[in-house]
Amino acid sequence: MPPWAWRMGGVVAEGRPPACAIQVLGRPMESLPDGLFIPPDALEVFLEDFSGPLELLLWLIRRNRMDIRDIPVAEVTRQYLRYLHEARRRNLELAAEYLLMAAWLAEIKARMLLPAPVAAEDEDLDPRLELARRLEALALVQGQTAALNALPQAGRDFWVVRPVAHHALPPTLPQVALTDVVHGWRQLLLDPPRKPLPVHTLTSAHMGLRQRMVVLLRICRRKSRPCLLAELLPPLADRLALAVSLLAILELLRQQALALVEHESGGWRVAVMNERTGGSG
Amino acid sequence: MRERLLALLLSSGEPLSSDHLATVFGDDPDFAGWEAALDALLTEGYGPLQLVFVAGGYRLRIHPCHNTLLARLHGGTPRSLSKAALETLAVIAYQQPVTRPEIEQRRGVALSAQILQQLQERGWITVAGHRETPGRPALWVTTPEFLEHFSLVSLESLPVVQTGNGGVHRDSPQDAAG
Amino acid sequence: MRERLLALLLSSGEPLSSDHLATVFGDDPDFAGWEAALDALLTEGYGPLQLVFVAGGYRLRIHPCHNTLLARLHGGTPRSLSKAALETLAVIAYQQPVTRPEIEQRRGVALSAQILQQLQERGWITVAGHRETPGRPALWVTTPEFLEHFSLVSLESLPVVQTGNGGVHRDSPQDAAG
Repeated sequence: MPPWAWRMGGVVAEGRPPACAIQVLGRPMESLPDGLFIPPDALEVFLEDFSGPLELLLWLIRRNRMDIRDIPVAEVTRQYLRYLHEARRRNLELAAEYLLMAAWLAEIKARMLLPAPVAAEDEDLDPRLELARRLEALALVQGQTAALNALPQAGRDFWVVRPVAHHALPPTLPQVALTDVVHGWRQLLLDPPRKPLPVHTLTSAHMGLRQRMVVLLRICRRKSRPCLLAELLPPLADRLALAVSLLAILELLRQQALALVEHESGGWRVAVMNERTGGSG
Repeated sequence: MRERLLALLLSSGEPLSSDHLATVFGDDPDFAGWEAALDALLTEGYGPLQLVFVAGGYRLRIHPCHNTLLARLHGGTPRSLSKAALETLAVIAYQQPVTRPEIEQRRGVALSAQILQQLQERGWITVAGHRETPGRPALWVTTPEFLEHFSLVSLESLPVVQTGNGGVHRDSPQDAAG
Repeated sequence: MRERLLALLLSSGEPLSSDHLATVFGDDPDFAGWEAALDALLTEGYGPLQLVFVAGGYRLRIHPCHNTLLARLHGGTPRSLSKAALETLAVIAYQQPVTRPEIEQRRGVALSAQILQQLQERGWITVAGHRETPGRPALWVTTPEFLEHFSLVSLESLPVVQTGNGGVHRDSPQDAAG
């Protein structure tokens, strides 16, 4: 398996070469693979796939089976720079962070060359510590990502039941007891409205609906031709009389005593229902 | 085969057409007879599920016999009926068939269409026809669901409200109501 | 009773908790024994249906024996998340509540707003508030939908990932991470 292949699945944990199991103090038992061979297309994959310099570094450390807490800085730096160099040679755009990381590595390397101050046994003074912390944090995130991705996922490992439709549901019934209805009725019987609603019974002479219907029908018969609506409405009438006339016409239409007929000049006329207009009613 | 068909339908958020199902099943002999299984599902359903053909495809639906229960899950909290709605229901129950103007007259206030609609949505009242007078007003009556909800055998078993002579009001179940 | 319970579960797009079911059933004697029916469903399923306890409630799934067929219907592989998005989700899941700068620090790389938006659109993360520090950065947390999608009962059931020394972080012995 080429060294970059396990990266290409998009999932961090999958396809990790099984050879990594054997380690002694961060040094593998077998010989190191030819770590610095960079396959032709790998770099582009790397730069696209690697989230940043820290990840590239972590990947290098792992591929060399190094111990995060005891990084051979010089070797890692050398490899890291090789990748950067190769990337530049191919005119790949490198984010500034990659160069920043290179600077950091160089700084660590330099500090490690300095003579250790007194009480340098203290681990806290190891210049690699901060880098190790950050690499471990990233390694943890990667582990968690792999663990998350290994969980059964909807649409991949199982399918949920989509909510099944149902008929229109009866609305939640109000909390009403029969006694409430009975009580309501009793109240209405006991306390009839003091002031009944005005009821429009249309009894007065000029408003009588039935009377108006008769009049209208007579007018239509007399004209013996289809009439415009305006011709049928009483002239100079008040709003109520107009409304009653209109209602009367509608009622006559509904009872099919009158009919709407289309006029040659366009528009509609009202006509008495007979053999001639019968078809168009 | 029926279970496989159900698995497909249950996992799909939209109706599946015969063509779509045919594509999924292909002519794999394992899936032979899916059409027959589909027909069986259409007629028999499966537990609380019904299969219906809508919008050019097959979709599952929960049998309406579970509606009341589903309403408890999906419906809001039940509210009580407003006084206006209650009185309207009372007038319709005792005076049916009755028109809207008659209800208004009885209650002495105008009746909003909303109240009738609300009662209609509850399934308690319905229009039984129209009075043959100008305007043909709708005639409102109570429904069988109304009787059922209030555990009434028939309209005759509505409690009698007597206003008698000076206000003796008594509920006597055996007497006929107004 | 089993069918009634199924009707409820089938009509619901999200897990139903025991408490919710108890509210729906009330202490109506008609629904007595729904707990037993629930247990039976959990162990036996119902045809192609499987009942699981996830995200704090009960949810129906299609039995995995139908997975091959379902993959045919729903089309091969689901659109998978980018590595960056998955890592971001992992950080949020394990470290919540967490701010964007904190996510960036853990991953060692800048985080595009697009990734947060993408995860939010899937309904897996949401803003739970703001850290009361200068800038009031948003605090990201995962949603119940996240739990449901990843088959988790609760956040406590996220797999434990240990930081061994030497940088090999394992979820389980055969599952070397990173």
